[in-house]
Amino acid sequence: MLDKALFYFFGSLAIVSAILVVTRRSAVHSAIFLITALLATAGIFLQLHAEFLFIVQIILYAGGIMVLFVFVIMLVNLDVMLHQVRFTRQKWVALVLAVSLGSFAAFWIYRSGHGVALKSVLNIPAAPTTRLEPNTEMISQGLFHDYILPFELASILLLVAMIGAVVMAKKKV
Amino acid sequence: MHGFIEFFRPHVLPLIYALVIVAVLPLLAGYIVLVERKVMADMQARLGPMRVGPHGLLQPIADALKLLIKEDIIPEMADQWIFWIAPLISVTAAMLSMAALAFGPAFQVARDINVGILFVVGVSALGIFGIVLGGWASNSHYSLLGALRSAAQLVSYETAAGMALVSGLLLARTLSIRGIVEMQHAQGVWFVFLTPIAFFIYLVASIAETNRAPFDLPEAESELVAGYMTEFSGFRWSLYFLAEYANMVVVASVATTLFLGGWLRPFPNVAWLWPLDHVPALLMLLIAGYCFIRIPKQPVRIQQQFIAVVGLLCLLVAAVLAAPLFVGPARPFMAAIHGGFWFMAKVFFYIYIFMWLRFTLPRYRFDQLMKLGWHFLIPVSVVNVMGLGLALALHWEKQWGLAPALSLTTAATLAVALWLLWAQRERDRSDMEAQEERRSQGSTVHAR
Amino acid sequence: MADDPQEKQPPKPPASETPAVSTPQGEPKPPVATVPPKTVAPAAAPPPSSSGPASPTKPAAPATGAPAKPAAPPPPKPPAVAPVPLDNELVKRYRTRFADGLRAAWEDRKQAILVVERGRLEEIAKFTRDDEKFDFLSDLTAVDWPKRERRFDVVLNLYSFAHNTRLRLKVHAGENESVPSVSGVWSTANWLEREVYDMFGIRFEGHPNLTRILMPEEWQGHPLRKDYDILTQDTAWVRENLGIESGQ
Amino acid sequence: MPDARTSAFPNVETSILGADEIIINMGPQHPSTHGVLRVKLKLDGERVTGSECIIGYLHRGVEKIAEHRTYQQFAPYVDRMDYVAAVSNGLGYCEAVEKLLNVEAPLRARVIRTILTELQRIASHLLWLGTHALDIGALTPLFYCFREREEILKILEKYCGARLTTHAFRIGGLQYEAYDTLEHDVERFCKDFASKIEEYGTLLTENRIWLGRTKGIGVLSAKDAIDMGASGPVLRASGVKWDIRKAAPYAAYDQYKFEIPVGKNGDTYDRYVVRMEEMRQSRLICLQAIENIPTGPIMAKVGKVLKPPPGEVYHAIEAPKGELGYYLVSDGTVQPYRVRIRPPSFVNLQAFDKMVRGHMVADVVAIIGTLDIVLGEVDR
Repeated sequence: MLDKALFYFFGSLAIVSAILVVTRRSAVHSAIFLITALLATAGIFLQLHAEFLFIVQIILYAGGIMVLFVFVIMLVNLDVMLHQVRFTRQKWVALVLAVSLGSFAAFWIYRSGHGVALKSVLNIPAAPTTRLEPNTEMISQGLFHDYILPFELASILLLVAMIGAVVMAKKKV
Repeated sequence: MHGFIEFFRPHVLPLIYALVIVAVLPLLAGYIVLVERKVMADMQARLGPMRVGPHGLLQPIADALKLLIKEDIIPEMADQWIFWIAPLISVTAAMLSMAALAFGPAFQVARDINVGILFVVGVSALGIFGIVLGGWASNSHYSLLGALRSAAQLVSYETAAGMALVSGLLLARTLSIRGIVEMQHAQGVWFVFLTPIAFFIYLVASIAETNRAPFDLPEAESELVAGYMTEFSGFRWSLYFLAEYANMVVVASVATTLFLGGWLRPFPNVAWLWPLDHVPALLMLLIAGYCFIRIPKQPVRIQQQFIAVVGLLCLLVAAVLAAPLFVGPARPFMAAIHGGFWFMAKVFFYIYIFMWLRFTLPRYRFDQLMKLGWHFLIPVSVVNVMGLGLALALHWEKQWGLAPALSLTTAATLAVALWLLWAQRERDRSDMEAQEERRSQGSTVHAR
Repeated sequence: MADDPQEKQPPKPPASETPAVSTPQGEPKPPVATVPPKTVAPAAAPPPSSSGPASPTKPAAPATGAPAKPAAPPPPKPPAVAPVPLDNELVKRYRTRFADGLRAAWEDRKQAILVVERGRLEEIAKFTRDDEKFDFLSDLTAVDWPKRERRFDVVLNLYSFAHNTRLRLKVHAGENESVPSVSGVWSTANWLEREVYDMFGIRFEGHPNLTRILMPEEWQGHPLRKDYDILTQDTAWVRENLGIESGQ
Repeated sequence: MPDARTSAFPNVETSILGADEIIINMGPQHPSTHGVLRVKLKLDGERVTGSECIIGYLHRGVEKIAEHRTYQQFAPYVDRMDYVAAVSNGLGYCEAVEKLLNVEAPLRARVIRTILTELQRIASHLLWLGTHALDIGALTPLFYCFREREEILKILEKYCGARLTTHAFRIGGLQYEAYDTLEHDVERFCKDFASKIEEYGTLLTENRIWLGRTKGIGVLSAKDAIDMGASGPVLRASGVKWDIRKAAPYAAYDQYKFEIPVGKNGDTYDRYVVRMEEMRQSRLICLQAIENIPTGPIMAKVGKVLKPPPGEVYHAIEAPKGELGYYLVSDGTVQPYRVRIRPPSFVNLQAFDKMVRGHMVADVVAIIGTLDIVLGEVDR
C-alpha cells in the first residue's frame, strides 16, 4: 500500500515540476524545479529497488549537471534574454505538434490495451515486487567485462571533449 | 487497522532512529561549537565561554535561543522564495546523508542499503545548491562572489575526496557501510594502516569540503564579509550553521567508517587487550568524578546543582556502558552500546583535528587553494588508486603478501607526491621571477 | 639647583649633544656640538665677518619681529637662538648655479634654510635631488603669513641619505599664485601637495590629480588659513539651512 | 518592465563575465582596514588593476587646534594621532619644542624616555603582528601578542597613570619620577619576552601557508620606496639601511648598541621579519638602559610660561611606523604659529596603490596590514 502511495507521489511530483520548469519566468526557479523532477524520478528508481541507478541519478544529474546549469544561469547576465519578446509566432506550430504527438501516444496506449499482435512488444511487465539481488555488481559486471571496449572509447571521447573545452575557455592570460 | 500496523512493523525502528538523528543533531552541532570555542580559548591562553551555566555548558542553548529570537531580515530585492528554500536545501542534504551512516552495529536508519557510501557522498553533494542559491538569492555582489567561490571549491575537492574513498572501497570490496566495517573486523586491521595516503587525502579534502580551517575562504571575514551567508540572519543563518556542522559530522563519520574501523574497538580481535572494553565506562566515571570535584567551585548555587546533575548523568552513562560486561542478560547488547561509544569517540577525534588546524594555520588564498586541489591532491589520489589496484591485483593473483605490496605502492605514491610538490615549487619560483621583471620595467605609476 | 651646563659632561665624548655653551648672541663658538643633525654645512664656523645683527637682504621672512632679540626673556632662561645668515659651499653652489634663483639663505637652530624663487622651483628641485643627493622628501607643507603681501610659504623638508643631512627649501607664493608641482621629482609629493591644496588652497601646476584629500569634496574654504573663520561659516550655514540665528 | 530582480546586480556596471573591470568598495567600516579607511578597488575578475584610498574620515584638524593652544596644552593632542604609539608621539613633540627653546632634557630624563619609547615600540609592533596575522587568517597569534602587550601597558599605567593616551613626557623632561620598581618590571618583561617572541616565530615564520600568503606580495623596490617617501620598517624591508635612531641619535639612543634589521626584496614577508627583529633589538635597548639609569634631575630649567624665540625647527624621530617629523614655527608668543606633523602612516599609505596592482583581493588585506597604518595618524 505504501509503495502505491509513494509511486503516485513521485509520479505527480515529477509531472508537476516538469510543467513548472517550462512555465517559470525566472531561470533559477525553473532550474530548481528541474532538480525536483530529477529527484522524483530517482525516487521511482529507488522504489524499483534499483539502488545504483537511484544514487547515480542523484550524483550525476542533480549533483553534477544541475550544478553546472545553476552556475551558468548565475554567471550569464540574463537581462538581455528577458527583453526579447517570447516566441509568439511559434504558438501555432507548437499546437499542431502537440496535437499530433498526443494522438499518436493515445492511439498506442489504446492499442496495447486491446490489440493482440503487439502485446509482446508493448507488454510492460508490472513492477517486480520481489527484491532484486544487489545490482551494483551486475552493472559493473556488464560495464567492465562485457562492454569494456565501448566503455574505453566513450571515456576517450569525453577526454577529448574536456580538453577541447579547456583550450577554448583558456583566457589569453 | 491490523494491516496498517503489520505494514508499519519493519519501518518502526528506522523511524525512531531517524527521529533520534533529527533531534540530536542540532544539539550535537551546538555542543561541537561549544567544544570548539573552549578548545580555541585553551589554545589562546584564555578561558572561553564561562558565563552561561558551569563552564559555559548551557552556552549552546543560549545561542540557539538568541538565534530563534533574532529578527529575520530578508533583503528587499532578494528572491523571497529561493531565499527561504536555500538554507533548507543545505540542512536537508546534510541530515539526509546521515541516514545511511551506521553509528553502531544496530543503529542505522537505512538498514542494509547496499550503495551506502555512495549514497552519503551523493546526497551531501546536493548541499552545494543550498550555498549557491543562497548566494544568488541575497542579490548582493559580495554574497554571489562568496557563493561562486565556495561552489568551485566544493566541486574541485569532491573529486579528490571521491578518489580517496575509491581507494578505501577497493580494500573493502563492497559499498554497503556494514560490509565495510565487517571487512575491517575480518581482516583485523583498520584500513587507515593499509592506505595512509588515502586517509590523509580524505582528511584534507574533507576540510576543504566543509569550508573549514585553512580553506574557509568563502566566509573569510577579512575579504567577503561573510560570503554567501552575509544577508542571512536569525534562524535562517543558524540553518546554514547547522548544515556546516552536520556536514562536518557526516564527513567525520564517513572517514571513521571507512578508515578508522567504524564501531570497532581498537584492536578488536586481539584477545589479551580485553581491558580496552572497560575504557568507555572508566572514562565516563572519570568525567563524573571531575564534575563532582568542581561542585564547590561553582559561583552560583543553581550552577552547583547543574554540575551535580551533569555528574549524575555521566555516572548513568558509565553504568550503561559497564552493564554488558558484568550483568549477564545485557551481554548481547555489548556490541551495540560499546560500538556507539567507540564510533562517537573516533568522530570527535576527527573533528578535533579540524579544530586544531583551524586555530593554528592562516588561510589559503583562493588560487593557492585551487592549485593545491588540482595540481596536488587529485593527481596523488589517482596515483594512489592505481597503486592500490596494482597491489591488490598482485596480492590476489600472484599471492604476494599484502604488507610488501601495499608498502611498495605507498612508497611509489609518496615519490610521485614529492615530485609534484617539487614541480609546484619550481612553477611558483618562475612565476615570482616573471612577476618580478614585469614589475621592475613597469614605469613608476602616479598614485591617484 | 640650577643645572649648571659647564661642568656636567655626559660620560660619552660630545658626539652626543652637550648643552650649547651660551655665548652672547652672534658668532657661536666653532666646535659647538650641534643639535642632532650634524652641522648642515660642511664648513664649521660661519664666516667671521658676520656684521652683528645687521640682517642681510633677507626679507622680513619668519622673524617678523624685530631681528634683535625679543623683549629680554626672564633671566634664567637659556639665550634665544635667532636665525643666522648662512653662507657655505652649498649656498655658494646654489648661488653660482641659479644666481637670483636663490633669494636668501640662513640657518635657524642649526638647520639650513634656502628661500628659492617660485617659478624655478621644479628646476631647483631636480638639481637638489640629482646633484646634491637630497633624494628623500621628508615633508612638504605650507605656512600662512596673512600680513605679508606674498602670504604663503611652501616648505620642502629634504633629507640626503648620502650626506645624512637635512635641508629646507622655501618658496613664497601669493594669494592666487600657483606653485610648480614637484610630484614629478619626488612621487611622495603627490598626496602632500593635495593636502596643502586642501588646507591652504595653493594650486600646484602639473599635479596629476589636484583634489581635496582630507576634507569632503564639497567643502568650502581652506581650514588652515589664518583668516579661515569657522564661526561665520557655521552661522551662515545655520541661517541658510535652519532659518534661525545660530547662538554662537 | 523586466523583473528587476533578475537584472543581475544593479550596482555592477557590466556583467561579471565581461572582461571590463568592476569597482568594489572596501570600507570605511571594513573589518580589516585598521580604522576608517575606504579603498576603491578596480578588479578585473580577481586581479586588482587599480586602487584609490579615500581618507579623511578621522580628520580632527589637529594642526588648526595647535594654533590656539599653548605649547604645553597641545602635548596631549599629540597622543591622539598615532594612538597605538602615543609615547613616541609625545617624545617627538617634546623634543621638537625643546629644540625650539634650545633647551636640553637632563640625561636621566632622556634615558627614561628612551626606555618607555622602546617599550611602546614593542607594544605597537605586537598590535601590528596580532591584527596582521588575524587578517591573513591565523587566529591564535593575536591573543599571544595582546598578552605581552598587556604587560607593557601595565608598566606605562604604573608610570604615568594611562595605558593608551599616556601624555608621559613634558617639554623639558619628565613630570613624574620613575616609580621605584620600574627597573624590576622592565627587566622581568624583557626576560620572558625573549622566549615569547620565539613562540610567535614558531607559529608563523616557517609556516608554509604564511609564506605562501606573504612572500612576493606587495613588493616595493628600494628606489620606489625612497621615491615614495616610505620610512621605517617599510623602507628598511626594501633594503635601505636608514634608522633615525642611528642617523641622528636623539634622547639617549647614542649610548646603546643595537642593530638595524634590513630586508632584501621588500615584500610582506621581509617587513614581517624586519619588525620581528626590531622587537628583539628594542628589548636589548631596554635591557642595556635599565642597567644604569643615571641619577640627577628629571626636568630642565624651563619656566612655567614657554615663549620660544621666533624661528622654526624640523625635528624627526623614528616612530614605530616610520619617520615622525614635527615642523614648528614660533612667532615668539606662548602659542605656536604653525605646527606641522609629518605622519609616517599617511606617506606609507601612498605606496599602497603601487604595491597592490596585479595582486588578488585577499592580498589587498595583507598589504594594508603590512603597511601598519593607523588612521588617526593618516587623517590627523
